Amino acid sequence: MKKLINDVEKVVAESLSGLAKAHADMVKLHPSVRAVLRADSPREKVAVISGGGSGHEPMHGGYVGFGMLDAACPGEVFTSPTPDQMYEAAKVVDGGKGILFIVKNYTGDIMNFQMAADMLAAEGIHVEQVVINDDVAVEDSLYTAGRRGVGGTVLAEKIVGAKAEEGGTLEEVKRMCEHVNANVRSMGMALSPCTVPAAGKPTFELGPDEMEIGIGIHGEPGRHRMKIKPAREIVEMLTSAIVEDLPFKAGDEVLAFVNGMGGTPLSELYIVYNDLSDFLGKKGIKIARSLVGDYITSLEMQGCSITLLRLDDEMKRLWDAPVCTPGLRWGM
Amino acid sequence: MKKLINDVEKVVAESLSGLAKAHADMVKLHPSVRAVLRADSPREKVAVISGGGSGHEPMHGGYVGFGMLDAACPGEVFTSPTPDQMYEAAKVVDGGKGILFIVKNYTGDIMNFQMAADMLAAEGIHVEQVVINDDVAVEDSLYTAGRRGVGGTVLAEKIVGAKAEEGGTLEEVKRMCEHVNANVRSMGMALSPCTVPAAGKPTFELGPDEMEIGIGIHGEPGRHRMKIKPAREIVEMLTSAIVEDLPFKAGDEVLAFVNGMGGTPLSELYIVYNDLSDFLGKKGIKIARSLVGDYITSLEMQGCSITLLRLDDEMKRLWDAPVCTPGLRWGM
Amino acid sequence: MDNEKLDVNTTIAILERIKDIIEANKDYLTELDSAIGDADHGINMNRGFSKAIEKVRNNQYFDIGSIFKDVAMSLMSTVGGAAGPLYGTFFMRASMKLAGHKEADLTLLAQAFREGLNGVIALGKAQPGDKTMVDALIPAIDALETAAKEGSSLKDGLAKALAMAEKGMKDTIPLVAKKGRASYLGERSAGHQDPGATSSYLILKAFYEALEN
Amino acid sequence: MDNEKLDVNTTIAILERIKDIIEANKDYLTELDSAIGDADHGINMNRGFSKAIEKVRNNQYFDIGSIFKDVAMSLMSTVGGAAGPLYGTFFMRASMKLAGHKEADLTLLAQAFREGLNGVIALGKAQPGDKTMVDALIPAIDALETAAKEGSSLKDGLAKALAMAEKGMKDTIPLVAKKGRASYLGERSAGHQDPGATSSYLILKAFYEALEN
Ligand SMILES: Nc1ncnc2c1ncn2[C@@H]1O[C@H](COP(=O)(O)OP(=O)(O)O)[C@@H](O)[C@H]1O
Ligand SMILES: Nc1ncnc2c1ncn2[C@@H]1O[C@H](COP(=O)(O)OP(=O)(O)O)[C@@H](O)[C@H]1O
Ligand SMILES: [Mg+2]
Ligand SMILES: [Mg+2]
Ligand SMILES: [Mg+2]
Ligand SMILES: [Mg+2]
Repeated sequence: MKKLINDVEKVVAESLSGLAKAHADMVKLHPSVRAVLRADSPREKVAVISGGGSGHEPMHGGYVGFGMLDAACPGEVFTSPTPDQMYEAAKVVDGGKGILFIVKNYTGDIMNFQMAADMLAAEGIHVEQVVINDDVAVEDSLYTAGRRGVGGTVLAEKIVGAKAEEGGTLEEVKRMCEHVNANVRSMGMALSPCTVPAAGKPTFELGPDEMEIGIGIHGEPGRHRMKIKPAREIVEMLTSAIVEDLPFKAGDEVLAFVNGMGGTPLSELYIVYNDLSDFLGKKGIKIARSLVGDYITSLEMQGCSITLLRLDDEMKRLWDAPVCTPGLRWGM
Repeated sequence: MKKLINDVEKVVAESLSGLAKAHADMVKLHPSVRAVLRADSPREKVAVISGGGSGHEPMHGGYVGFGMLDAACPGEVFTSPTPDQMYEAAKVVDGGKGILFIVKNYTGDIMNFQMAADMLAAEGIHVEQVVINDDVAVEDSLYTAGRRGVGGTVLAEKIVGAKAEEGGTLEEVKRMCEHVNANVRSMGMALSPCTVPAAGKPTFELGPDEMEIGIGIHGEPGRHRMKIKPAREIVEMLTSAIVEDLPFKAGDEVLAFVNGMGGTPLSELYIVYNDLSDFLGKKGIKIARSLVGDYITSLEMQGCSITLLRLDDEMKRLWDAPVCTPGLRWGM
Repeated sequence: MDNEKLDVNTTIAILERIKDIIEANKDYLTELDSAIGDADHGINMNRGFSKAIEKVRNNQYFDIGSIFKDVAMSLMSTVGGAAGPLYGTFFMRASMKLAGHKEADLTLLAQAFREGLNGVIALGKAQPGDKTMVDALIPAIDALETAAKEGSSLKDGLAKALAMAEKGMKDTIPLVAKKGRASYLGERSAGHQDPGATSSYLILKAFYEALEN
Repeated sequence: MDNEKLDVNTTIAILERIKDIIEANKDYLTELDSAIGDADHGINMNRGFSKAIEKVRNNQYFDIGSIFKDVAMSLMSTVGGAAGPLYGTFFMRASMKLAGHKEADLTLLAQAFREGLNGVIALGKAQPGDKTMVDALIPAIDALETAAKEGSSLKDGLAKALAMAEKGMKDTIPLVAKKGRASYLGERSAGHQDPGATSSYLILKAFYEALEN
């Protein structure tokens, strides 16, 4: 295992410390629990809190700041955070207007956030939760854990953060988050696995000419393994599944998001975006906004995911609204 | 070789096409030669042009836009661009106030930019050139190719671009570029090599417990190979060489730039930044500005580089000035 | 230390044993989780029980319920993932049954474990056969109750529970996961033993082995 | 086609041969460059000569200077890197000497190559022994001039030049690079043959072999 780290036990702590030092104008760390807080919180607005396992940087800590999250609670690498983190973070950033938890759909995340919500409710703090589950690679069913929350989470955090920033009520902010979730679909693939520092070896093996389709963001294996293909065909596979699922239709305006898994050069993500643009063009789906880069990663995994969000005017306005976080910034 | 590409011959073209489509508000492609141009050029200001081999994305194409470059000329992967690219790009972005070429110190880059400058001079267009050579890993001497241009190039392009944007004359813009170059030092390392798509295999081999110190950005091997060490010791090695070279002194204010080589997770770069902050703190060197992320890469190479720029008030002001490019954005 | 009753000292000895067994099986559990999950189960469990034993070592106890409660709180705030709240709930619900008791016989222990299991099922909503820890816990706790009714000794009761947990654990191998991360794999989850069922078995093993000495 | 003089047809045949040899040695040159450079020399040279031959095939020529000039322009605008301007300059400067000539004998060819070499040295400022293409070109062109003075045939002259180029190329192996990317390696550049010296040798080889047929 080759990593730029000092101690497998300290990767999360030292990385957060670096984040806070590099962006002291935007974020600070909670004094006792593991949480990234806005440097200027609390303010009189709905507080938006997210969190989840570490290893997906810049998500979530890098999305704390003006116009996005008020707090992020990172767990150990690929491990859900614990309820005390969300509980303590919420107590700091609560501005009296209520709190929205944006939770990715994983058993551990759901349970830990739920426990924190219960603890806060017991103290009279109003918490609402929205669970993001945009991964079309996973079969959805009442009797399984359901779809994972992946790339759509980044878009939800941006748009919902803007809604809270402009003064939306908890009810409105929650509804916007559900609205984004209802209109967003994603699917990912990997050329190589990743290595959890504490585990010391790759989470799965891939042959030199193999790729894994339908990968999640936790180094968990995907649904199909196949011979590696040209980018164009990979884009077609991922995007067909996404488009058919919602379904996206000719005339729809979308935000097209090509995400890198951490170890993929940006130049390759632009090749993928180029193919995605061609593919959607042929279907008559119009790209109105775009995002290309490493925004929700799996450590050093090579691969990408594609996310499409069907846009309406309000989502466009909220997407364009100023945001100032370590990981996403424009308009200020 | 595992890459998200369609055709090794088309990686640069398709990647540029994706870049231009994803950021049509900021950049466009030259109709005939391979060059990325500002969407809104030409304007009445000094035009700043850079370029070099591809494979370092977001550099340089991602730095075209308000407050930074007017044009970027990408060569094939790790191969200098050809004179016709700079010549044609300059003819489009020339606003009558002269042109500055920012050139990284590589034999090929120097010669190709020089040829373009000669061609433009022959047509009465005033071109000045500054060669960036900030890599302390390379022994400098009159009788060798001298030091390479690496991470300092990104900082130079931002600061010099701001100087041009605010109306500096060609002479002033050039002087600022030389000033940045005189005050910036860098050094890099790699945990793994990278693979030029057209070559199909890694540029060098590293054992499972080895790292390479003093690496460049072209997959060329570095100066020392050694057993892999904790991040803290790597930071100490790189930063000691940097600090002693200028030298940086207690009381100096610096911009601290931790750069990822393309395949390194952001979380690890923050660990490196954390160690760098500790190291500089002990030396009494004050970090006044920071930059952490993948800004000048070597395809999918794992590793990092550290760059320190000694700041004065004008450089700080120019660094903080608004910039709006695909790869670097704030203030607008 | 009494081998027929679970008193404070025995309970602490059991926790030491759990910690040792989990530590010894950290890589094994993580490997199981890397096949069908995200390669952290052993790491998470080891972190949790290391913290739990630290807390327990640094406290004075007058009832075993308080020990279980401290373990629950430690697991809840250090394990994370799915296993953290589930095992946290298991020990928390069990601790409520054990609260105020200086010692527990097989009957009380079986009741406490049943409470714990009910908590796990209420929280995680796993059905038997979903390929989770529940598949080891249900047969084990059923056996514990039966043994208690039959008047078995504490040690014999745990021996029977352990045997059933082992069987339940092994029976997860052919199952297709319906809950937790492994469920994302669909059919590909079959052929692998569930990490959580394995850690449940190991915890019961620690109970049994600590009593054996 | 005349084997004692370089006429238009012979020159085009030589270029076809250069293209073939460079293509056949593309991986070899790239491998040499990956040891001490950035693994692109074969790729760059192959791209350049493919484009050059395309251009030459699509044109009508009445003097050999124009062929050399088109090759120079193609290399300059397609090779990039260090080799692009250097070989571009070599062919450009040689083309100036050959301009207007329907054919060249050994003496004229030696003069043209000398001009080309001078251009390479003026641009790249490499000294002999710096481990560059110059280390193959200097002895080769020295030999070409000597042969011309001695009244050798074109073919014999090129044979001698080729032998010297080969020696110069091999002699780069122990050298420590002082110019180009390989110089960043310092002492570690020793023990590897210079890619540019190798491509220079291959180009001369193509001249010789095309005349042999
Ligand atoms: N809904 C559930 N109910 C019961 N047990 C579950 C449930 N979901 C997951 N588990 C158990 O948790 C184990 C995984 O734990 P762990 O790896 O620590 O958490 P995570 O999956 O969050 O990484 C699984 O092997 C399974 O036994
Ligand atoms: N200053 C120079 N003068 C002469 N030849 C040089 C010089 N610098 C480099 N070369 C030659 O160029 C070759 C490398 O060419 P190439 O790999 O195409 O360019 P780059 O180094 O830009 O990738 C070297 O092997 C060397 O022979
Ligand atoms: Mg986990
Ligand atoms: Mg090159
Ligand atoms: Mg797990
Ligand atoms: Mg080269």
